[in-house]
Formats: sequence, C-alpha cells, structure tokens
Amino acid sequence: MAEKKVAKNPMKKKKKNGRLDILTKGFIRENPIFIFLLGMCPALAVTSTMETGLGMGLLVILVLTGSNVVVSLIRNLIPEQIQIPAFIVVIATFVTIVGMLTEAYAFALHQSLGIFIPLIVVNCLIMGRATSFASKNKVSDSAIDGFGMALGFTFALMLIGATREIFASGAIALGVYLPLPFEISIINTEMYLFNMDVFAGPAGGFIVIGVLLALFTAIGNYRQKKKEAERQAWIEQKKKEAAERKRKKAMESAGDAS
Amino acid sequence: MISPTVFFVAIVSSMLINNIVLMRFLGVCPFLGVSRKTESALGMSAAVTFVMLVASVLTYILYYLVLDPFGIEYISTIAFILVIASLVQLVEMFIKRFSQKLYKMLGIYLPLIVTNCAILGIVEINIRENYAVQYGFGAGLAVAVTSALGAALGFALVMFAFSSIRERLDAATVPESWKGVPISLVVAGIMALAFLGLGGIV
Amino acid sequence: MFDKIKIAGILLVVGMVAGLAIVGVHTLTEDRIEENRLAMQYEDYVSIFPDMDLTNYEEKALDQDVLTTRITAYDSDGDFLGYIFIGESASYGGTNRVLVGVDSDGRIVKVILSQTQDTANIVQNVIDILDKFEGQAFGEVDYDAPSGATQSYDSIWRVVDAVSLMIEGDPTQEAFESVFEDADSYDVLFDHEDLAFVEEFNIRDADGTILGYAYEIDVDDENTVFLVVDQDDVFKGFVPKDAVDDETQAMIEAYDDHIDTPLVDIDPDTGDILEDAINDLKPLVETTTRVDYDIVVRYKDYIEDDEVVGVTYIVRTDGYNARMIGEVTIVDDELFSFVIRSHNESADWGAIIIDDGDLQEALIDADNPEDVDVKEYTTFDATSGATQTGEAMQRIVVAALEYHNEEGGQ
Amino acid sequence: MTEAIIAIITVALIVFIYIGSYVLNRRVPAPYQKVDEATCGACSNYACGVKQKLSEER
Repeated sequence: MAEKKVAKNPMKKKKKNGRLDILTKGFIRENPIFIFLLGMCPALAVTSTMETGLGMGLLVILVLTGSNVVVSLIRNLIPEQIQIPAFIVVIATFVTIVGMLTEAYAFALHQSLGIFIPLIVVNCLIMGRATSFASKNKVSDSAIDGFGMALGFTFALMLIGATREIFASGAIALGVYLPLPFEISIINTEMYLFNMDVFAGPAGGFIVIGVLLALFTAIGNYRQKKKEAERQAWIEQKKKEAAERKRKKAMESAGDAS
Repeated sequence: MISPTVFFVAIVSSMLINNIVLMRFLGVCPFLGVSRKTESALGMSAAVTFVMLVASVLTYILYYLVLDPFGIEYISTIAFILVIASLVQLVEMFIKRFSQKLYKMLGIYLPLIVTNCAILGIVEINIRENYAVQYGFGAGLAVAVTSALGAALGFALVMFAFSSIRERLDAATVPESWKGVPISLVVAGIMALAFLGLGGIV
Repeated sequence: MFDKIKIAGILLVVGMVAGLAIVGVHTLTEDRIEENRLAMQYEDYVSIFPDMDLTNYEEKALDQDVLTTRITAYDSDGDFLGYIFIGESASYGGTNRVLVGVDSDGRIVKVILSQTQDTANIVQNVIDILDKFEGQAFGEVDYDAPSGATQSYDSIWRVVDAVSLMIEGDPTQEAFESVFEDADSYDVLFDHEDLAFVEEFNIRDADGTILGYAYEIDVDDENTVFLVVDQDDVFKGFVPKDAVDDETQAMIEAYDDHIDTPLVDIDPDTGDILEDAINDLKPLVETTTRVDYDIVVRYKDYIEDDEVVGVTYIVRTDGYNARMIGEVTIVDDELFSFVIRSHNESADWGAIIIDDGDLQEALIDADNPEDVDVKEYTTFDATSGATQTGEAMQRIVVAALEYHNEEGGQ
Repeated sequence: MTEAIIAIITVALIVFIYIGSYVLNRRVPAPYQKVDEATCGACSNYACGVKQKLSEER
C-alpha cells in the first residue's frame, strides 16, 4: 500500500531565516500604512505623484535606519525613566539633519515636500520602531528592522502615489523632483481627455487610500479564510486518522481476545 | 495698523478653505483614531485647541526673539517639537495636580498630542507665513494666534462632523473588507470634495 | 541624589551632542543650500528671459509698497533685454511672490507666481489665466479674473498694477520731472478748500531734500495743471498733467515770461483760473513757513505791531483710514482753535467724534492736551476705529504745540 | 563660531527643559479613572500613559 501523503500542519510556523524575516516583514505582513495605519499624514499629503512618495520614503529610510541604530547604541546608557524623551531628541536631531541634507542635495524634493519634512518627527512609525524594537535589540538587527520597515513604508507611498498620478495625469514621471540625471515617464497612457484632477487633490488621496486599504483587507481576509479552511481540513484528517487508529486498535484487541 | 479683515480672513481661510485635516492633511491620525465617538472627538478637539494656541505663542516668541536674531533658524524643527512636547508635559502635570475634572476630560488626549502633526504643522506654517515681517512683531503674533485658532476650530468642526458620520456608519451594512477605516477614508474623501467648494469664499 | 545628578548630566550630554551634530551638518550644507536658493530664483528669471546672462544683471531694491526688487536683465552680448519686477502681495493663504517680466518695448513678457501658500486647486485656476498677460502692453492691459479665486488673483493683479505704474510712469511725477530734473518722489501735503487749487504737493529729490511745491488746478474736468514753485517760492511755471487741449496749453504759455520771477512779483491780468490760483497762493506764500510735510507746516502768522502774536500750524497725521489734516492756531502761546480740515474716516465711527466737536473743545481747554483721555469721547466704540481717530486728533494738537514751543513762535 | 555655540547651547537647554518636564510629569500620579479598554487598545500611541498603566495592571 502506497504511503498516503500526510498533510502539513498549517498551524506549525514555518522556520524562518531571522534576519531576512526582519527585513521583509514590513512589506505586506506588517506594512506600517496598510496594516498599522501609522504615518497617514504623509501618506496622504506627499503622494500626489509617485516620485514625491518615493522621495518621502527615502527620507524616512534615512531617518528610521539612523535613529534605530543610535537608539540601539545608547539603549543601555540612558536610564529607563528618560528613555522616551531621549528617543524623541534623537529622532528630532536626525530629522533636522536629513532636512538640511535634502535642501542641499535634492532641492526640488525639499520644495515639494515642504513642511512634511520637519513633520517626519511626529511620524508614529519612527517612534514606534524605536520603542518597540530598537530599544530591545542588537544594533545590526535594529538597523535591518528600521531599513525594512521604512522600505515597506516607501512601497506603500509609491503604490498610493502611482495610483493617484496615473488617474490624475495619465502618466507616471520620474526625475522631476529627485536629483536623477534623467527625466522620463515610465508609463504614459496618452489619455489626456480622461485625466481626473481630483485624484491629485486631497479628496483623491483619501479615496485612493481607502480603496487600497479595502483591497489589502480583502486579500488578508481571503488568506485567513484559506488558512482556516486548511486548518479545518487538517483537523478533519487528524480526526479521521485517530478514528482509524482507534478502530484498528479495537479490532486488534478484539482479535487478541478471540 | 492692520485692519480687522486680516483677522477675519485668517480665521475663515485656516478654518474652512485650508482646513487643517481635509486640505492640509495634518492631524489625520487623531482624525481616524479618536473619531469613533462624538464625545471623544470633542475632547480631543478641546485639547488640540488649547495646546495649539499656547504652542503658537511660545514658538513664535522663541523664533523671533532667539532663533531669528542669532541666525540659527535651522534648529527650529528640533526646537519646536521639544517646546511642544515639554508644553504638553507641563500642562498634563498641572491638570493632574489641580483639576481632576479637567484631567478626566482631557487626560487621555494630552499625551496623544505630542505625536499629532497638526500642532507642529500649524506652528511651522505660522513661521513660514512671515507674519512678523508683514505686520510687525506684536500684530504678527496676533495674526498667528488667530490663524491657529481658526485651524483648531476647523479641526473641531471636521472631527465633530466626521464622528457623527461614523456613528451612523457603524450601524450601516458595509461589505466585510470595507468595514472600519477603509469606508471612513472614502467618506473623508467625499467630505474633502465638499470642502473644495468652499474655496470660492475668498 | 547622585541619581539625579547623573540624569541631569546625561540630559546635558544628549542635548550637546544633538546640538553639535546639527551645527556640524549645518556648516557643511550651508553654502550649498544658499546656492540652491539662488538657483531657484535664477530658474524664474530664465523662464522669463531665456537668453538672460545670469552672471551679469543688476538688482535694485525698490522702496515701494508692493514691488520689492527690480532686476535689469542683459543677454550674453551685454544687450539690454528688459526688467524683471519682483513684488510681494498678501492673499488669504499668506504672501504671494509675483515676478513680472517687461521687455524693452514695455510689453509684459511673462507673469510668474513663484511662491504661494494658497490652496493648490485655486492656484491652478489663477495660473491658467496668467498666460493672458503675455505680450500685452502696459496701459491697455486686459484681463479676465477667474471665478472663485478672487483673493489670489487680486494679489497678482496688485503687483502687475504697480509695475504698470512704474513703467507707464505716474503723470504727476512726470510733470514734476519736466520742471525739476532731479525730482524723484512727491507727497501730498494737504487739501485746500475754497481756493482755486485743490491739493498741495511737495517735490523731493532722491535724497529726500525738498525741491519745490506744486498746486493742482483743475481747469475743467479733463484738463489738470500744476502750478510749480521752488523752495524759495520762485515761480517755475504751469505744467500740464497728462495731455491738455490747445486752449489750456495757450493759457499755460501766456505765463512763460514770468518763469523764474518770485511769485509775489507776478501780477497777471488774464482773468482765467490760473490767475485766480496765483492770487490765491500769494498770501499763503507770504505767510507760510514749511517745516516738514509729516509734522508741521507753519501756515500763517498774525502780526500786531511788528510782532508775531499768533501762528497757524497745519499738521498731518494718519487717522484710522487715511491721512487726516488739522489746523491748529496758537495765540500768545496758547491753543486758540483746532479744526480738522480734511479726513477720510468712516461715517459711522470716526466721523462722529470729528463732527461732534467735544474732543476738539476738550483738547483746547486742557492744560496739557496729552493728558486728555480720548476714550471718554469715544464711549460708543471703545475698541476700534473711533479711538484711533481720536488719538490722531490728539497727536495733531500735541505736535503743533511741541513745534511751537521748540521754535518759540519765531 | 559664536553662532554655533549659541545654537548648541539653545538645543541643550531645550532638551534639558523637555526631559526635565517629562520626569516631573511622570512623578505626579494620575488620578484613577476608568478607561474604555476597547477604544484604548485601538490607539497606537506610544507615549500614552494610560496604556502603559493598563498593561502593567494586566
């Protein structure tokens, strides 16, 4: 009798490569915007084009990685009771520095992001990572965590920005705000008659994020249902196997008795 | 002497036309987070109004008496956020000590305000507007505080309206994946469209 | 205790390190940021004059309400391209910075809204319409205001208007320049009533020194003429404001012979309004000592037995709405009368106290007009306009007395 | 140079004031109040004292 393929236990977690997991979890599973709703203000304000979203993302990558490293470095030097304010000082310093660097080396981006550069200070994502991860982990892990989370944030901003830009202008441009040596449109539908300016404006921002969130929730729900169904199937099978074993045992014991 | 219309325009434009939440995208986190009940929306608005007014006065004075004369405007970001943060700490402390009633009303919302980009945003905008250059130090301060008041009123207005809508939304039948934040965001988008029409006032 | 000191120490170290890091990065990036800001300005300039030579241009600060700077642009051969005027004007969102390019023919090259805090979609409405300015000559600028963007558009229009005035020239200023080559600016001194001329001006050179005075005469609805005298009241001729018809021109030319004679020596016999003006001005010239336009004009001396017993001062100040002119007469070093000769206060507020007359009386009766509490006379409105009107009136009396005491009535 | 020193001193001073006020605030006990745990759980604010207290109680 050929051995029956045994279903894997879906409840048993797959063994994961620790560092890789820290890096990639921010993309979908723990995406700061779509899952945790952190940093909604910049997600609405600077995503009228994909490139400004990307630019904001890059700044957040710099700030979050930097602040995570410093927070992790000083986590044992700072007394417990003043940890949170000390972290705020670290973050504010990083934001000020990154703001100055942007103004010096990416002036167009600095102009288009406006007050949202200083407002990175109050982005809950950064403080959240500092308190919940960097203050408890090694420097290298904290750096990877900050980088990965900010990458997920950037990905979300770019997705929102791309959606809004394509609806608003029918094309996606690159090289306008960032100091790139070229200026191209990645996608150009040439459908100028169908441009909807409202997507570049505030109303479009809210609606696009709302729709994308619903999409992500739907995918999450679908996955969960699938997982649930798998789990149910596995339980059914286990039950069946157990019943089989029981029956066999009973038959064996009956055979012994006879 | 500046005419009273300046104040009127400052209030109307920062409350309705450049509404802090729907047009400037500041304070979206509390807008989504604390707007589930009308009561908490109003509590949050009261706390924001108070802190915003005091913070605009303090940062304006700090900027024009210390940072600007010494040519060290570049530290304004860190200076402002720390001033706001310490302001919130002090206010919370005083409320805890002297008024239990007030603490019950505002206590939960005060710590939330530090990470509320509305305060830091309005403070930054006020400085960028160069009111002191336009109207002189004293009158500029008055205009800055007036527009901060307008912004706070605009925040309260939108919070109140939005929380009322959300209370209804909770009772409505919404598709599974749209429940909660997604449908609220779309509603906020429609509200923003409505506010777009107010641009014609001025 | 040691714990507290440790915390305080750590705080200071954290603060110092943060400050050091920020200052360090600032010194590194400072120059580049400055360069970028300049480059942003240049971008605007180049979009107006693509051939402009950025290494060779002149920048002049303008002393004007709306316009702040005038840039003279040259191309790489050094040929004159035109001017760029930079103006700042208030809108609802904040200050709008507007650039207006003017070519050598006096036509608008381009109008740019380079900085604004207004809402994006409103700004877009305005920007769409800015193209219409292109190629228009000043003097006949035609525009359609976009709907729903009134304040934003008005702020831009104010700048274009100011540029227009500067390019087209102000007819009054040009008239004065035809008499005094160095004429650079002028002020309206005060309005005259019941005389052949209506307004009095002083004419200044670039340093602010007074060159002379002018009196505006409305010959009829369309023809306006200035009677100009120099600092020593020597007649400098009649000059037309704008173009005048032949009849008026002939009237003016009849006086050409009298140019450079002291006004008091002219005894015309033409029987027209210009003669009336000269006759009206003569007594004023004889008795008027001009001090400075903003403060006091000594107007008339009352002489008894070769001794000055009374003096009338004309004082100008800013009321709530606009200029307010008062006439203060001092006899024997005491306030004798105080009349407001012209004002522009609103009928509901400021004008009420002026017409009422109680404050004037109180100011005259008071031993020290400075001590009069203006608020008592403006009880109907304790906060705004009226109080300021009252304070302006008080300022006039105080200024006249002060001047009188300093100069000893001489 | 003096400008840089003033900048550093200003930053250090503000940091001192801020952290000082934070420590002072933490020492003042909050009056007891009943919190709606469901609403509180939905909020993701790190600095919320109520939330910390709740988790400690648990």
